Amino acid sequence: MIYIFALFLLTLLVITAIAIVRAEDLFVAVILTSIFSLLMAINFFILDAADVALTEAAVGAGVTTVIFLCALALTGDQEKPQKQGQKVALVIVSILALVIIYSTFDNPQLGDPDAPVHQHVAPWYLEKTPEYMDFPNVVTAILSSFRGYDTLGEVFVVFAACIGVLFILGVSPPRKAMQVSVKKSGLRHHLIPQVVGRLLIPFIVLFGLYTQFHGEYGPGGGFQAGALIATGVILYALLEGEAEALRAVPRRVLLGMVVGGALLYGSVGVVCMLMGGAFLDYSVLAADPVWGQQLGILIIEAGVGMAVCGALLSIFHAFAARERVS
Amino acid sequence: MIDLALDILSWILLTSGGVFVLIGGIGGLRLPNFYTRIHAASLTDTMATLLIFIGIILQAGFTLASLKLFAIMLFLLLTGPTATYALANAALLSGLKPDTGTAKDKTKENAPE
Amino acid sequence: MYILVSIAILITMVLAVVRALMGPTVYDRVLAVNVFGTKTVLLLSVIAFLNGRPDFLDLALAYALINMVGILAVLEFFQNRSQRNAKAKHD
Amino acid sequence: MTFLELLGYFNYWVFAILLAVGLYAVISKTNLIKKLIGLSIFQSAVFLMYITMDKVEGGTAPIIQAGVENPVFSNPLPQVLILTAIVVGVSTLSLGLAMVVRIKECYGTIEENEILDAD
Repeated sequence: MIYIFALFLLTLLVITAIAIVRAEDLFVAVILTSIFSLLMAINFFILDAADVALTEAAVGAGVTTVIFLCALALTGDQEKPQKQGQKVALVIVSILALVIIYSTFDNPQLGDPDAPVHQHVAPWYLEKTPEYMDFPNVVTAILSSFRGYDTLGEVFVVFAACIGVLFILGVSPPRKAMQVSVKKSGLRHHLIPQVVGRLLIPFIVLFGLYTQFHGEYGPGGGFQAGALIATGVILYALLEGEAEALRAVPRRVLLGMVVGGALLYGSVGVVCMLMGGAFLDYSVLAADPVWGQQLGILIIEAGVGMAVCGALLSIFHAFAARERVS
Repeated sequence: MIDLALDILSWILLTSGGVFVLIGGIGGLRLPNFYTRIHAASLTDTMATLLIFIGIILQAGFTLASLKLFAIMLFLLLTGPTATYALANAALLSGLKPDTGTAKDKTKENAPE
Repeated sequence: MYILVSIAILITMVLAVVRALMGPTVYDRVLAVNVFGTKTVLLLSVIAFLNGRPDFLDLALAYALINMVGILAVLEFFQNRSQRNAKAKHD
Repeated sequence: MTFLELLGYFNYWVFAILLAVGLYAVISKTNLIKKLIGLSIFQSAVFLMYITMDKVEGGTAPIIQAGVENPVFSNPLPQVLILTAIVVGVSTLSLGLAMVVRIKECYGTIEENEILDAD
C-alpha cells in the first residue's frame, strides 16, 4: 500500500521538477523548490530513511529557500526567454534518460533483500553497533564512528564552502551604495507573525538541541541539529531584522563556531592518537571501550552541529549584508 | 468496552478529518479568486488538524508518541493561522483587491502601494 | 482507517500542487505551499502510525516548527521586490 | 515480467527522469541561477537513487528497537552518505550563488550569452 503512495508522490516529484525548470519567474521556481523538497522528504521517509528525511526537512524548509531568496534579491528574478539550442538539449537529455531507464532493468528491484548493496559491510554494521557502541541508531554509529573519516571530510567541505562564500561576498562591492536607506527590514509592523515567531524560536532551538543529543537514540545528529538551530536564528533575523540577529549572535561567534566545530572534531582524533589508538578510534578515550565510543561520538557530533550551524548562518549573513550595502 | 468506544470515536474523528482535508483541497483549487481560496484552505486546515490529531492520539493512548503528537498539533494550530494571516495581509497590502476576481502574476506589481 | 485518511491527504496534496503550478498570483502559490506543508505534517504522522514506528514523529515535529519560516521569508522578500520594482518604475 | 515487478523499477525511472530534467536545465538554460536550480534537482535525483537502493522489503529504518524478534532493517550505509551530502549540497550551492552574485555585480547580468558577449 505504502508503495502506491510512493508512486503517487514520485509522479508529483517529476511534475514539480519539470514545472521548476519551465518557470520563467525565478521567484516562482524557488517557491516550487520548497514543494520539491517536501516531496523529497516524504519519499525518503517512505523508503525508511528517517535520518535523511529529517536532514532534508531541516535544510530544505528554511535554509535553502532563504539563501536562494537572498541571492535572487541581489541578482534579479526574471529569466530572459531563450532563443536557440533547446531542441538539441532536449534530444540529448531524452536519449540519456532512455539509456539510464534501459540500464535500470539490470538493477535489483526495489526492496530486494539479496541485492549486492545489502551483502557487503552493512550487515556487519548492523550486527556490531549494539556490541561496540550500545545505542540503537545505526546511522549515527556509522556516521560518527565506523566512517568517521568521511564525516570529517564532509565537515571540512562545509567549512571550506563557508570560507569561500565569505571570501567572495566579503569584498566591498564595486559601486558604492547610492543612498543609505534604512530599510524597514523585518516583519516588524506585523504584530501576529512577530508574537508567534518569538514564541516559536525557543522551541525550534530546543528541538534542535533535542535532535543533537537524542541522535544516538532516534533520528537526528549534528547535521540536522545545526540546520535546525540555524533556521531558528534565521527566523529571528526575519522578524527583527538582520542587524538585530547579528547583534544577538555576532559574526565572531559564528566564525568561532565554524572553526571550533571543525577543530573539535579533528582534535578528538588527535587525542585518540595520543592515547594510543588510531586516528578517530574512540575506544581508547575511556577505560571501557563502549563508553569511550559513546564519549567520542557525543563530542564529535557536537563539533559537527557547531560547524554546520555556524557555517549556514555565516553564509546567510554574508548574503544579507550584501543586500544591505548595495 | 471502553476500548471499542475509543476506537469508534477515533475512527469517526479521523474520517471526518479526512473529509475536511478533501473539502479544503477542492476549495483551494476550484474557488474563483485568492481570498476565497485562502478562506477555504485555512479554515479546513485548522479543523482537519484538530480532528486527525485527536483521532490519532486516541489510538496511541497515553505514551511519549501521543505527547509528541500533541506538541505537533499545538504548533500546527499556532503556525497555520499565522502563516495564513501574514499571507492575506501581504496580498492586501500589495494591492490585490478582494473583489476583482482573478489577477495575474504581473499585474499586482504596478498596483498602488 | 489510516489508509483512508492518507488517501484523502494525498489527493489534497495533488490539488495543492496543481494550484501551485497554476498560480495565477504568487500569493496563490505560497498558499499552496503552506497547504502542502500542513498536509505533509499530517501525512508523515499518519504514515508513522501506519508503519508501526510512532517514534519517528520527530520529522513531523520538525516540519510543524519550521514550515512557517519559509513562508515568512517568501512574503518578506516578495514585498521587498514589489517595493524595488515600484521604486524603479518611479525613478 | 508482470506489472507489479515493473513497478519495482519505478523509483529508478524517476531518478533517470529527474536527472535528465536537471541536466536539461544545466545545459540549455542561459540564466545562471536557473542552472544552479537545475544542478540541485540533479543532485536530488542522485539522493533518490541512493535511498532507493537502501530499502529492504519489510524492513524499517535502521534504529534498533528493543523487544522485536528478528528485525529486518534497511541498509544504513547509503543513508549516511546522503545525510552528509544534503548539508554539503546546501553549502556548495550557496558558494555557487555567491559567485553568481559577484558576476551580476561585475557584468550587470546573469545571462550566460550576455556575459560572453560582454567579454
